[in-house]
Order: sequence, then C-alpha cells, then structure tokens
Amino acid sequence: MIKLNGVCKTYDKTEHLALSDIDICISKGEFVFIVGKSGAGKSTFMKLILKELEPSTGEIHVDDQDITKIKRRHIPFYRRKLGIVFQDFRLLSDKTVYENIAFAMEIVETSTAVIKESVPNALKLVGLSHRAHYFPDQLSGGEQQRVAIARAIINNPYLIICDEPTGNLDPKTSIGIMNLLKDINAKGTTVIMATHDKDIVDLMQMRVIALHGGKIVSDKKGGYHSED
Amino acid sequence: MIKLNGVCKTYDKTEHLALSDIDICISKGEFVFIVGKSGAGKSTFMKLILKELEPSTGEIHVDDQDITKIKRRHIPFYRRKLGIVFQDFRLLSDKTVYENIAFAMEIVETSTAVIKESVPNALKLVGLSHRAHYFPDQLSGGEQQRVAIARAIINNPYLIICDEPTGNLDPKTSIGIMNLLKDINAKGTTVIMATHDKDIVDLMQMRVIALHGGKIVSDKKGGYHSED
Amino acid sequence: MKINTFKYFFRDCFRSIKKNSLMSIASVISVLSALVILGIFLVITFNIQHITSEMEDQLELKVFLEKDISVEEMGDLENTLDAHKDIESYTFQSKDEALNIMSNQLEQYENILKGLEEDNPLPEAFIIKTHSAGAITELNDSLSDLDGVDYINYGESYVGALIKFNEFANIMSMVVLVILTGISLFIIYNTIKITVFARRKEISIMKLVGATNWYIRVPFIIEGSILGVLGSILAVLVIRNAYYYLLGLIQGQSVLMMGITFAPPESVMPEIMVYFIVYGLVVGAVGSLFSIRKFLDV
Amino acid sequence: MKINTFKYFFRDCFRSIKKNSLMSIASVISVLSALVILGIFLVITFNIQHITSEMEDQLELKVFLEKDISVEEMGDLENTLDAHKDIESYTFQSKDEALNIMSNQLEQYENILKGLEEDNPLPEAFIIKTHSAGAITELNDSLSDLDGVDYINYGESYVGALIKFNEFANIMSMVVLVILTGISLFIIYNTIKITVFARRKEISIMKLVGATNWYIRVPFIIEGSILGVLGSILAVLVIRNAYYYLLGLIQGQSVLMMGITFAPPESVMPEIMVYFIVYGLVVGAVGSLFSIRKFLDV
Ligand SMILES: Nc1ncnc2c1ncn2[C@@H]1O[C@H](COP(=O)(O)OP(=O)(O)OP(=O)(O)O)[C@@H](O)[C@H]1O
Ligand SMILES: Nc1ncnc2c1ncn2[C@@H]1O[C@H](COP(=O)(O)OP(=O)(O)OP(=O)(O)O)[C@@H](O)[C@H]1O
Ligand SMILES: [Mg+2]
Ligand SMILES: [Mg+2]
Repeated sequence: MIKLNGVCKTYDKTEHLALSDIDICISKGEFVFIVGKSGAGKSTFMKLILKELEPSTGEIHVDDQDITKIKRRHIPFYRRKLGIVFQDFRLLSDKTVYENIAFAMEIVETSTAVIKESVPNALKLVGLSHRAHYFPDQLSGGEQQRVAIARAIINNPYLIICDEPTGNLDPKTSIGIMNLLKDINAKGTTVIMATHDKDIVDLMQMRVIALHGGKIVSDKKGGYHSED
Repeated sequence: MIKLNGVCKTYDKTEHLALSDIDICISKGEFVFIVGKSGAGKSTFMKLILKELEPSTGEIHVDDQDITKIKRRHIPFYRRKLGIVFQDFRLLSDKTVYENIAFAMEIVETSTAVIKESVPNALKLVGLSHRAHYFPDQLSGGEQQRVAIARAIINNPYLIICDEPTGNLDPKTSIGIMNLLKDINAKGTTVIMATHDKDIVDLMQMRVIALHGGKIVSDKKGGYHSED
Repeated sequence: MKINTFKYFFRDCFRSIKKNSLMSIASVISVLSALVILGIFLVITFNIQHITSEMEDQLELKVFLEKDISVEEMGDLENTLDAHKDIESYTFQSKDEALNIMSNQLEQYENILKGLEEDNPLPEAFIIKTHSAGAITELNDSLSDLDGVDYINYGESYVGALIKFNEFANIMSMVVLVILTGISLFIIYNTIKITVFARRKEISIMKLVGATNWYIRVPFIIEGSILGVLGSILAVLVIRNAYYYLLGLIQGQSVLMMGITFAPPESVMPEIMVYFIVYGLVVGAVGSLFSIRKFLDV
Repeated sequence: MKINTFKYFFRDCFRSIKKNSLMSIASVISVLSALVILGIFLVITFNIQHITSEMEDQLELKVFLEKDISVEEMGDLENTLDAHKDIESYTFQSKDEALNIMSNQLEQYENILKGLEEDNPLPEAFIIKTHSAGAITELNDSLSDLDGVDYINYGESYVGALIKFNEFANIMSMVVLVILTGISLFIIYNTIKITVFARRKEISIMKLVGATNWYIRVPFIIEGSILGVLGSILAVLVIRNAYYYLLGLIQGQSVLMMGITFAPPESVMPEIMVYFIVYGLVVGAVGSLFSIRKFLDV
C-alpha cells in the first residue's frame, strides 16, 4: 500500500538531511509504529505521505499511485482518503469541537443527516461529548489531541497517520485511544503512528520502524527501539 | 513557599469547575508531580500560579506573597522569578532558538556578555546546540519543547513550573531532561511538573499530587496515581 | 456542489465575521474611509459639472441689427430664428434697453454713458439662447450673412475660455477620480490582504484536511463582498447626510455663493450609490480572491 | 534602562519588519495611500490660496480726478499718496489712456467708443495698488474727501465677492483637510491595529515570560514610527513628482489656464514635507501605542 524508494528530504536552506535514503514498504491493513529520538525525522516522514512536503529525491507510492506526481488540484482528493492526527493538533480556532469534526465531513459533501449522527458518535469514542461546543482554545491539551483524533477517523479513511497521538494523554486515556485505533485497524484500515510512548509500543506488539538521524535503524515486530 | 487556600476556578461562560476547593502547601525546594486524566485541571493549576488566570475564589500565596493581590504593573517582575514550560511551548515565532532564550535574559537586563555565555550553555544542556539559529517552525515537536525548557531555566528561577515537558520527547531524552530538573532541584529550586508519563513518575519517587475532575484525589510520595 | 455546501459557506462566513470582529470592523472602516474620500471628490466633480453647465446655460448670442433695417428684413430674420433648430429662445432688445443694460453693467462709466441718452448710438439686437454652448460658433457663422444683420457678438474669448475650462475641469476631475479610485482600491485590498494573512494558518489547516481551493475561497469571497458592500453602504450614508448638511448650512448664504448653485443631491446620490455598492462588492470579492491565492499553496 | 536594551529594541523592530514583511509593506502602502490623497488636497488648497492671492494682487483703486483740478491740488494729492502706508504703488492715467483701455476691454462696444475720441468725456485718474485687499475700503473712505478727487471706483461688488470667496474657499478647504486628515488617520490606525492583532499571540508570550508593558510597547512604537515615516517620505516623493509632472504638462497651455498660474512647487513642497513626516511619525507611534493596549492585558 505504501512504498518509499530512496527517499531523501532536506529542508531548504539547511544542508542537514532530515530523512536520508528511506526504503519502506507497508502493506494494506498493517499497524506500524515509527519510533526514534526527537528530531529523528518521524514527523517529516508523516508530512511526506500527506504531501505537505515534497521529497528532495525518491519516489513515494500510496495505493499504487506515485504521489509525487499527483496534480495540484487532485491533492485535496488524495488527502480526503487519509486520516491525519498532527503533532500540533491543527484545529480550526474559529470552529467549535463539533464543527471542526463536521468540517472534515462537509468538505466531502456528506449529507447533513449523516453528519449529525456521525460527529456525536466520534466525540463519544474519544470521550469528549461534554465538550462539543467548546472552542479549541478552551480545551486542555489532551482534549485538543482527542478532537484531532476524532477528526482523523470520521471519514473512515483507508490510511490513518497519527503523529504522537497520545503525547498529551494520561495512560488510561491513551490505552482507550490505542484500543480505538486497534479496532479500526482490525476492520482493514492501515495505521501509521509516530510515538515516544514505550509502554504503548511494548503493549501492542506491532511492527516498529526505528529512525535515527533520518535513517532507518531497525524495522521489526516487538518493543520500543529494541537496541536501547 | 506555595500555598493554595480553597481555590476554585470556573472559566467564564462554562458552568463547569476546572478546579474546585484546592488546598495545597508546597515547601521551598520540593519536587512535585501533578498527575491526572486529561482535563483534570493540571494546566489550570499551573496557569493560576503564573497569574495567567485569576482564581474564582480562594487565595494563592507564592513566596509569602498573596499573588491574587499583586498590582498589574508588578506582575512582570513576579513572573521573572519563575521559569515556565508551557504545554504548547509558546515560543516567539519571529525569533530564532537562540534569541528566544536570550529574550528571557534581555528583559531582565542581563549584560550581553553573560547572555552570550549562558545561552549556548543552556542549549547544550537540552542538546540543541546545532539548532541555535533555527526558527521555531523549523524544529521538530521535541526540539521546540526543549527550547521551552532551556528558556525556563535560563534565569535561575526560584520556582520552575513545567506543564508536560516530556510529552514530545523520546524516553532517553526525557530522562536527560528529568536529570537536568533533578540537578536544578538539588540546588534548592522548587519544581512543579505536570505529566502523564507513568515511567518518569515511578522512576523519580517524588511527591505526587493527583487531580481528578478538578479535585485533589491523592497527595503522597510514590508512583503514578497509585489508585490505578 | 450541493445546496448544503452553500449553506455552510454562508454560515462559515457569518461566523468568521463575528469571530474576527475586530478585523471585520477594521475592513469595513477601511472600505468606508476609502469610499468617503472618493465620495467627497465625486460630489465636487458633479458640482463642477453642474456649475459649468449652468454657466453654459447663461451664454447668449447678440445679433446687432443694421441701423436701417427694413420691416421685411426684420420679419424674415424672425422667421429664420423661429425655424432654427439650435435656437432655444430669443428676445428683441431695443436701443434704450441696450443703453440701460450697458450702464448697469459698467458702473464705473455710468456718468459718461448718461450723455449718450439723447443721441443713442447703440444698435437694436436679437438676444439668442442656444441649446448648447457648442452650437454658438456655428450659429454665428450661419446668421452673420443674413440681410439686416450688422454684426454678431457672443463674447468669443469668454465662450472659448469656458469650453476650454470645461474640458480642463473634466479631464482633471477624471484624472483625480481615476487616481483616487486606484488609491482606495489599494487601501481596501491591503486591508483584506492583512486580514487574510492573519488567518493563513486556518487556511493551511483546511487544505491539509482535504478542502479544495474553491471550498476555501468561496467563504472568503462571500465575506469580502459582504464587508465591502457594508462599507460602501455606510459610505453612501455618510456622503449623503454630509451633503445634505452642507447644503443646509449654505442655504440662504447666497452672498457667499456669488449666484452659484449646488448640484441637487437627488441627481448626485443615486449615481454615487450604484457606483459605490458595485465597487464595494467587486473590490471585496476580487480582493479576497487575490489575497488568498498565495496561502493556498499547501 | 540600559543602552543595550535600546539596541535590542532596534534589532527587534528591524527583524520584525523583515519577518512580517508582507504586513510591513501593507502598512507602508496604507500610510502612503492615505497621505497621497491628503497631499492631492493640500496641493489643491495651496493653489486656491495662490490664485486668490494673485487675484487680490490685481485689485486696484481708481481715483478719478475732477475735470478742473488745479496743479496745486494735483501736487498735494501726489504727496498724500506717496506718504500713505497702505499704498504699494500708483500710476497716473490720462484721458487718452483711459479711452484706449476702455475700448480694449469692451470689445463689443468698440465701434461706439470710437466716436468719443474727438471729445473725450473720460476723466483723468490715479490707479492705486494697495498692500492688501482689506485696505481698499479704508483707502476709499480716506481718499474720497480730498480736494480734486471726483469719485473713486474699486469694483465694490467684485472686491466684496472676492473677499467672501476667499473666506469661503479657506473654510471649505480647511473643512475638507480636517475631514481627510481624520479619515487618513483612521485608515492608518486601522492597518496598524490589524497588524498588531495578527501578532497578539507573540505579545501575550512576551508578557508571560515577564516582559513589562513598556518593554513590549517600545519596539512596536519604533516600528510604527519607522513604517509611518517611510510611508510619508514615499508620499512626499509621489506628490512632488506628480506635481512637477502636472506642471510640465500644463506649461505652455496658457490658453487653458485663462491667465491663472500655479503655486510654485518650491513653496508648496517644504510645508507638505514637514507636515507629512511629522504626521507619519506621530500616527505610526501613537497608532501602535493604542493598538497594542488591549493585547497587553495578560
Ligand atoms: N521547516 C524546517 N526547516 C528546517 N529544518 C526542519 C524543518 N522542520 C524540521 N526540521 C528539522 O528536521 C529534523 C527532523 O524533524 P522532524 O519533525 O521530522 O522530527 P521528529 O522525528 O518528528 O521529532 P520529534 O519527535 O521531536 O517530533 C529536525 O532536526 C528538525 O530540526
Ligand atoms: N479557556 C477555557 N474556557 C473554558 N474551559 C476551559 C478553558 N481552558 C480549559 N478549560 C476546561 O477546563 C478543564 C481543565 O483544563 P486543563 O487545561 O487544566 O486540563 P489538564 O489537566 O491540563 O489536561 P491535559 O492533561 O489534557 O492538558 C478542561 O476540561 C477544559 O476543557
Ligand atoms: Mg515530530
Ligand atoms: Mg494541560
């Protein structure tokens, strides 16, 4: 489903390689953790798949499509099939929690009836029914993060990308979110998740790709960056 | 050193009590963890001490001063003696990493020579010497978090408040940061830290105050919210 | 697009106006300010046009008759004048009337002219008003060869100067209007650009969750148009009331005005209103469209 | 405050201008636009003043002498005129000169006046120029009782109208200027407010790490002043060049101008320059000061 061939990424102006020579193949329905030190390149990897960034060299295939070659005006349609949780949440500050999630459905022209049913469900799943009409800056860090998660799953995407989705959550809530992702994954959705949470990685026993200084240093099933 | 008497906090418009009837006494030189579920009121507690928010009722004494009664124009001078790591970092986006940290020294009119020496030292402590001239939006999540930590400690504050300072850090870097805070604490600085990281809390074996729904549910030395 | 989508657009743009009320108010004030300035100039321009056209209305052609004109010649002449299409009206001026008017006009020579009364040397004349100032020169040519006409006087240099001044005033006010329209466009566009800039993060978030460019643009364009139209309506009201107030102040102070009258607001305001509202709408919409462009590159 | 702190202020404000270049450019353009409009009006106002003062300069008093004035009376009169403080200059006009001028002025009566040459009924006169238009009426009173003076003519209604028009034009242009100054102030203040608004998060961060209000304000004020002055200098350049260009266009087209001359740019521009630069500085600084106020409440 996802295939990276010799992907390198340098940010303009900085010589430094954020990702160098990445070759990865992730099949449909897999659940993959990306781990690594701060600055290892995890978010960069996520952004490449989202087409928020372009790779400096190499090819990225998602669902048999070379996404580096997608036409500008087709990008939105590509993105709609993905569900993304950003490390910094990226909620729309002038929309309430409810509207933030509904917005993701409105842009794909879901009927109002469906929206009215789905959004409260999603809010319930992440435990935020009582915050539906708050604005993002009236929420705690963890609450914002859960809104971002609800938004990512609302359209039943075939691929979910989560960058540090439990960084601001307590262990109990984190495990709730992980169970949610596991259920979604069990229904066939591919999940890629960057995380620092050793406990969660150890618990889940899924494929773990470890990055270090922009390079893949290990790729196997099991616990958090086993070399440590 | 810090004393809260019957502090309640409701956010305007929302009926809901973010903190209710909090009585805490933290002595000089203590190291205190604040734990609790997402939305329990940890950040609200931190913001009250910083005087970013005013309590709805109750008194807050810091260093024998009733901070609810500080005059508006004395607030900056009060804040300068604190070091704060915000959950959402709050770096100045038009200043580089170096300048963000230097700014905290400039406002207290530190001499240029001292600034030139201290800032690189602080950057080295958090492992970011190679990012000194990056702007915040060119940094990874964890790197931004470490800049925020460096800024908090630069002025040798008598009280350090860290809201989730390791949420975006890998375990290894987290332990580095914790050791840093421990060293600073050993020199007599009071440290209050909100965190979800069970491993760290368990490791440090310090005083742990657990919040739940805005109330203190436990306050003892030991591991992460022992009831779980 | 579904009808629902348009509902969302309107909901979003009203919400955004409310949420960003400081910026919305600022945008409206910018449009208002720019258009009030433009309005002041427009009113001045209309008044210049009004005054020059009044001056044109006062233009007249004096056809002096030969001393020994016969009754027949006189009759023919009157028939010609009656039939001429460029002539609005004409009156006959006798010798005495001519002297009277002359001595009134020439205050300083009053004493001297008194001596002439007995043996009045002034000729009789027809005083002709034409439909337009442009027709005067032509009329001069066609009438001067007629029998019984001695010579024609129409203040050649005055008419020439008036027509020239007219042209000059028209060109100048067009130039100033074009410049001011440009500047006010700049001001409004600038304000929109900054407000869009302040919301660039929101725009990039929308793009990242899969909104198409048009989906993002449309609410901004609607918002821009609403604020633009709002600003322009306010501008029309300000200009209208200020103009009525000014006219009220000046009324009765005719000494000050040396006989000049102002353009009536009923003829001026409708034009300004239509112009402004279209302007506010177009600038608001197009300004938003252009301002948003560079932030859609995500 | 230490000298270093000021270094930081300047460093920060230049950095911020560079980093927020889009907003900085927009602010400069706003100031520029608002002041160019103001400048156009200022130039027009100066020209109206120039023209009316030229018209005042052309005012003259005609002292007609009695037909049978004696040489002595004539001498006394000349002495009085020489000594009078309000009189700038005077000339003597003989009968023939008077007739000549009259027939030139009164084109339409040329033929008639020719008959008067033999027995010229026009009186001799002194033609007096005064220092100011205001002195004319007084002078009329003081001279008319002198021996040998028949009557005095100074186009009473014309002088009155001119003085009234003068007052009217001055009041109108002051009113328009005050209104425009207000509007342009609004435009500039608005722009500053939006740019500050877009940076409210930065301001709150500064406050939270312990910066005093003044520490935050000063760089904003410096930045506002720099952008304001920049905008006003550009406005002065635009106005200056446009005015020279306009004068160049009109030069030689004197027919158009009906003898009216324009105010020389050398006398107009320095005033506008000083006015604008002070204006840009003050509005930029004070605008920033006020805009930032509400965001300091953290
Ligand atoms: N816009 C940018 N310009 C320049 N360098 C950047 C930019 N964004 C990221 N980097 C650099 O690229 C490297 C990888 O960043 P990335 O965000 O992928 O790290 P990460 O693995 O997500 O780290 P973390 O766990 O801290 O979030 C970092 O060293 C960072 O400084
Ligand atoms: N500005 C606000 N307006 C209204 N409610 C708010 C506001 N800020 C926070 N809250 C509410 O107050 C409660 C406590 O928030 P707080 O940020 O203190 O939680 P927290 O313990 O820091 O959570 P987290 O671990 O997720 O950061 C939350 O339920 C939140 O929704
Ligand atoms: Mg990251
Ligand atoms: Mg929090």
